[in-house]
Amino acid sequence: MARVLLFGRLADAAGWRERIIEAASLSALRAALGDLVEGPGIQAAVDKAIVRGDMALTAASEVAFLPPMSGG
Amino acid sequence: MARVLLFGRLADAAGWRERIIEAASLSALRAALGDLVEGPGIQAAVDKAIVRGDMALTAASEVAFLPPMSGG
Amino acid sequence: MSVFLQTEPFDPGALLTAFSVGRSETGAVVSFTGLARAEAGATTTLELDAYPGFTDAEIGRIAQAAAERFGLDDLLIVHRTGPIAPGEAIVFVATAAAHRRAAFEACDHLMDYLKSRAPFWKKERGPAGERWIEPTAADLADASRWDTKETS
Amino acid sequence: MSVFLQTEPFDPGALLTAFSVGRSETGAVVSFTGLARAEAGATTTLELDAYPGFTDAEIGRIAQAAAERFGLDDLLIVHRTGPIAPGEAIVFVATAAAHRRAAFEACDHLMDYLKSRAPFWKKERGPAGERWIEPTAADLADASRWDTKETS
Repeated sequence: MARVLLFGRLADAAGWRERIIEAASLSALRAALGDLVEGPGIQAAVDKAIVRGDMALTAASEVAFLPPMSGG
Repeated sequence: MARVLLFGRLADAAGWRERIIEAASLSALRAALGDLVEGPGIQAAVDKAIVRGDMALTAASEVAFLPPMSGG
Repeated sequence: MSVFLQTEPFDPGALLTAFSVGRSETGAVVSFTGLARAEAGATTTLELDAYPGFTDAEIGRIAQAAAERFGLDDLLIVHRTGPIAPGEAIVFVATAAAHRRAAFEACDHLMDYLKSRAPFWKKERGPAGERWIEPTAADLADASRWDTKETS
Repeated sequence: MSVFLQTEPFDPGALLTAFSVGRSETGAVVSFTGLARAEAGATTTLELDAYPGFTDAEIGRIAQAAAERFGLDDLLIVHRTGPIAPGEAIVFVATAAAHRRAAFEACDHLMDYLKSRAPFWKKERGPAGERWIEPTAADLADASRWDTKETS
């Protein structure tokens, strides 16, 4: 289980910005979210650190999906 | 004859900034001023335009001797 | 060294004045101000999304690295989030160094980073609807200029 | 496009505010502020000599060429002459362009020009006496970076 945050166009595509989702790992969470969080340049951050592989999640985990960034 | 202006270290070296000097040409004026206006990077401007060769001067001419420039 | 994210508009000149005063050994202050463009009426609002606690930490990390790499006396980054009207400032970066080359390069580098790699998401709203802006090929190429130098 | 020579001190931030307001198509404003350094007490005053009517015309000519070369929306150059105390601004250059690369390059280029080729003569006064400053080898090399590009 994890608190899931979406940013930028991902939040628009999903229709939500924040939601609690049941998932024991980052890969399970990705599978649950499907196409929404797939695509070039989309990164995941767990507890505010970018994670490239898989990782176990707890109820306290905060998972953010970040589309390609564009500041300034 | 010309109105002669000195800038930067040239004015300090001469002890004056502006003087009327009798000279029919830029080369004659250079000869009259001697070492003061010789040296690497010293340029002459006649009527506010840089002159590299020789040039006739009139009573209305303004001749400036410019040591190497250093703005900003 | 300071990094601020804020939703309120700011005056770049007031920031530059505060940043420049009382420096007796800084020879060079470079500032960059990014303004929202109207795009001849095509854009009526820009909206910047950020991830609080992540975005500011990432920018702080890059700012610290830039301060060391370029030997800066000081730097300031102020970045708007939320809705921004055309003509308003989006980002302000100021760098202070003994000499101008370091101040210019650090400011240029920080802007390249902020434009393409900082955790912001930018949406343009206009009469034709809204669209998310992603870094251009030029932005990515600009940012990558600094990568090869990082090991030298 | 404006070029000012003045003996009075100025506030770089006030200049930046005035330069930045009311721009709806300018995406990028870069400013450079050159401050007089105290050099740990070695310098108490800087004195800048200029040739009125020549110095301003030369700077104006270079500014016009830079505006065209870099496709600027606008630029401003303010340069002090006469005595300048440590911590005071000597020169302020601001450039405005649609995109940041042009604004950065134009500002950098103008400063390289002003540091090594503009008709100013600079004297440092301190406890050890006074000396005229001439461009360093680094200043001359910086300025020459732009020469080869001028024909491209």
